[in-house]
Amino acid sequence: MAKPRIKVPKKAAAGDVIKIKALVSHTMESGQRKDKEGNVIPRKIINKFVCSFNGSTVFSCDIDPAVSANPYLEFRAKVMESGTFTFQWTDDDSSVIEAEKSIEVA
Amino acid sequence: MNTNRRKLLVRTLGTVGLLGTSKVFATAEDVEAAIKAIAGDAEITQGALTLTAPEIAENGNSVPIAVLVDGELTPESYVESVAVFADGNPNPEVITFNFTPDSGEAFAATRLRLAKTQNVVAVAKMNDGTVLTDTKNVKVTIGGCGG
Amino acid sequence: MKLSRLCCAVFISGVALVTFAQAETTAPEDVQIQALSINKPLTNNAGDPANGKAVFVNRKLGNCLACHANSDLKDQLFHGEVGPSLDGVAQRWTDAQLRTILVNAKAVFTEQTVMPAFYSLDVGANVRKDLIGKTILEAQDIEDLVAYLSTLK
Amino acid sequence: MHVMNKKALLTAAFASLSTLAVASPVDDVLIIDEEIEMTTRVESVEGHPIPEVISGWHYRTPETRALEADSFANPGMLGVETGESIWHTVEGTAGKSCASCHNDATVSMKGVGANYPKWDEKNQRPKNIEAQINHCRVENMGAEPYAFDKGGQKPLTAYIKHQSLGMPVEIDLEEGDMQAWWEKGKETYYLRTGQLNLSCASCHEKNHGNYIRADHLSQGNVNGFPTYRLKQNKLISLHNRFRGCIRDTRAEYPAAFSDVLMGLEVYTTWRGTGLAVETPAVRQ
Repeated sequence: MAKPRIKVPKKAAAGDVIKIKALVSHTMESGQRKDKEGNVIPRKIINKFVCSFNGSTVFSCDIDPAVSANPYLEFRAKVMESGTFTFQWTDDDSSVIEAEKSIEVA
Repeated sequence: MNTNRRKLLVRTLGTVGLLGTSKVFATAEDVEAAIKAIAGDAEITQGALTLTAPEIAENGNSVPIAVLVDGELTPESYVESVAVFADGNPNPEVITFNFTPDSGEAFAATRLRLAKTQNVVAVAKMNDGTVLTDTKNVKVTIGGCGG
Repeated sequence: MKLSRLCCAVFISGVALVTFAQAETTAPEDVQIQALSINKPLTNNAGDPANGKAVFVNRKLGNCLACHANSDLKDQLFHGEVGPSLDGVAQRWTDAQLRTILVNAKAVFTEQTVMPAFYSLDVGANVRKDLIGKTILEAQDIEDLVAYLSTLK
Repeated sequence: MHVMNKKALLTAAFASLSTLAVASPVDDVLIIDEEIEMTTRVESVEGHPIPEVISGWHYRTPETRALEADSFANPGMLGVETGESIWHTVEGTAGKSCASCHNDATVSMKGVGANYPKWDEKNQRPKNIEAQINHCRVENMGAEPYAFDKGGQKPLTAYIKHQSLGMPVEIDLEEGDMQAWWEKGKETYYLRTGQLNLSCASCHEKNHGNYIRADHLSQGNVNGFPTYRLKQNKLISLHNRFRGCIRDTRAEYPAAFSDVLMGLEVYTTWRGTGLAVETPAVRQ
């Protein structure tokens, strides 16, 4: 499986509102589809996404099966100091995909 | 015995869902109920929340949308959440974006699945309880020769 | 409401089966084309324009809307533009000519036309095995479509 | 009388109404990541029936076009990244990865995808990237060849072709019997198949720019394969797409990498000569 793709600027000025993009490889099986034998394919999606900066939550979302495969998210964050963004995607099976990105704030 | 007419009838009935398995879709009422659950008794207003969605989605499997509430977010005044609903999908819920004062700006974008042509509705809830909505109709194309 | 509609449909289909028990159809290989016309209807049951409209729209049957725009179906999104608009088609063609175009458009528009032959075995190479010897539409579909198209004046 | 009818019909064809207001093809410029300007319209090579070759990108909606213009947003890039990790993965009895022989793909594979299919002297037939990968796997790595669309075939092919992003497609028909395969491919391109009796040309040569129901028909150029298709939400290989199109004519469809489809790959690749490699393109 591909690693999550995350785009965070390397540098910013204190007080800047920066753009963050995140894309993770996942089929987002909706639970609405049927296989060739007509059996419902069980739901298996990323249901939660959390982005934190230096330990506190910046942005999060609760995700339903209507979000496309390979879920894409774009959002903003206001940065006042250098630090690390952490990203967590939680699967229906409770497994968590994690990633990190650092930013230097002048 | 001519069976053509019978076959045709069966096919025609099948296509309108009498004999075929028909999917059950959410309705505008389901979305209204969901909004009511978020808003409670608060007045629902429009204007400061903008939902961006294509007029025509080339494929319902991946429809880009974005939400934006005007203004900078501060600890005193910020957007708590923007929930997105679709009134023609099997389930009306799509996604809920949760913001904090550290979000800086209440902007979020994603891609969603739309089962057919329908309305997409965004509902923003401010920390003071104010509720905003915006709606866009998205026409979902239905393929060419192969369907 | 839904149940009563279903009952109604079943009732009509019962009547239809009785009525059409004596129906005669012309097999695709027996269809006579003279001067771009097929004068004799393919079945002895009068065409049903309402069903013709359904066949026109249905993606598994005529799927005519894939290639032809038709203002009569404004409620349907996305009309194709590979073929001409069918607005006023009944003023341009007689029923017998419309029947020919539906049966095998090549007989009217030469081999160059991309319009499929809907009631002919004059088809392309390597036809899917289960469709060999079968036409896209049945004789009654064609008659219903002719009846529908003849309303587009 | 009949002549008049035909005239009326033609006039009506030009007046046909469409609920989709997009002009066709769209006048726009594809610049990936505000950096790589892509050749998406080019004068066609001698002998081509259409004067200007146009990338399928021009036939898509603004949202789909934007997805390809941003390599981060392009979900096909997830496949390319998977391909990159396969490139460095040791497989087979020889204990080798692609990188063991070819080192840095960004250097060694640059231009490769723009010039395939090439002539395969040993097998006396054209080889595409997929065939070359399998050749390496069997002969050099001691690994099993990939079955069609299985294992790492699509992502690795996408990764290799992506190294030629922006480079013009050009294949050498002088090599071996390439010309004969081009001829075979041309026959296939114009062969009307199935109950619907359609050829590739019926849609992609005679009707590109027209809508078939909601689908805006392109010229069917192949410069973006493997392509991320929104319909399936994954990378789709060229031979999968060939088969899908032929299937839609209600015909039996040839096996992937069969002589028929290899000829068609040679011919359709040639038709797109001069277009920039877009792999992974994003389509509807």
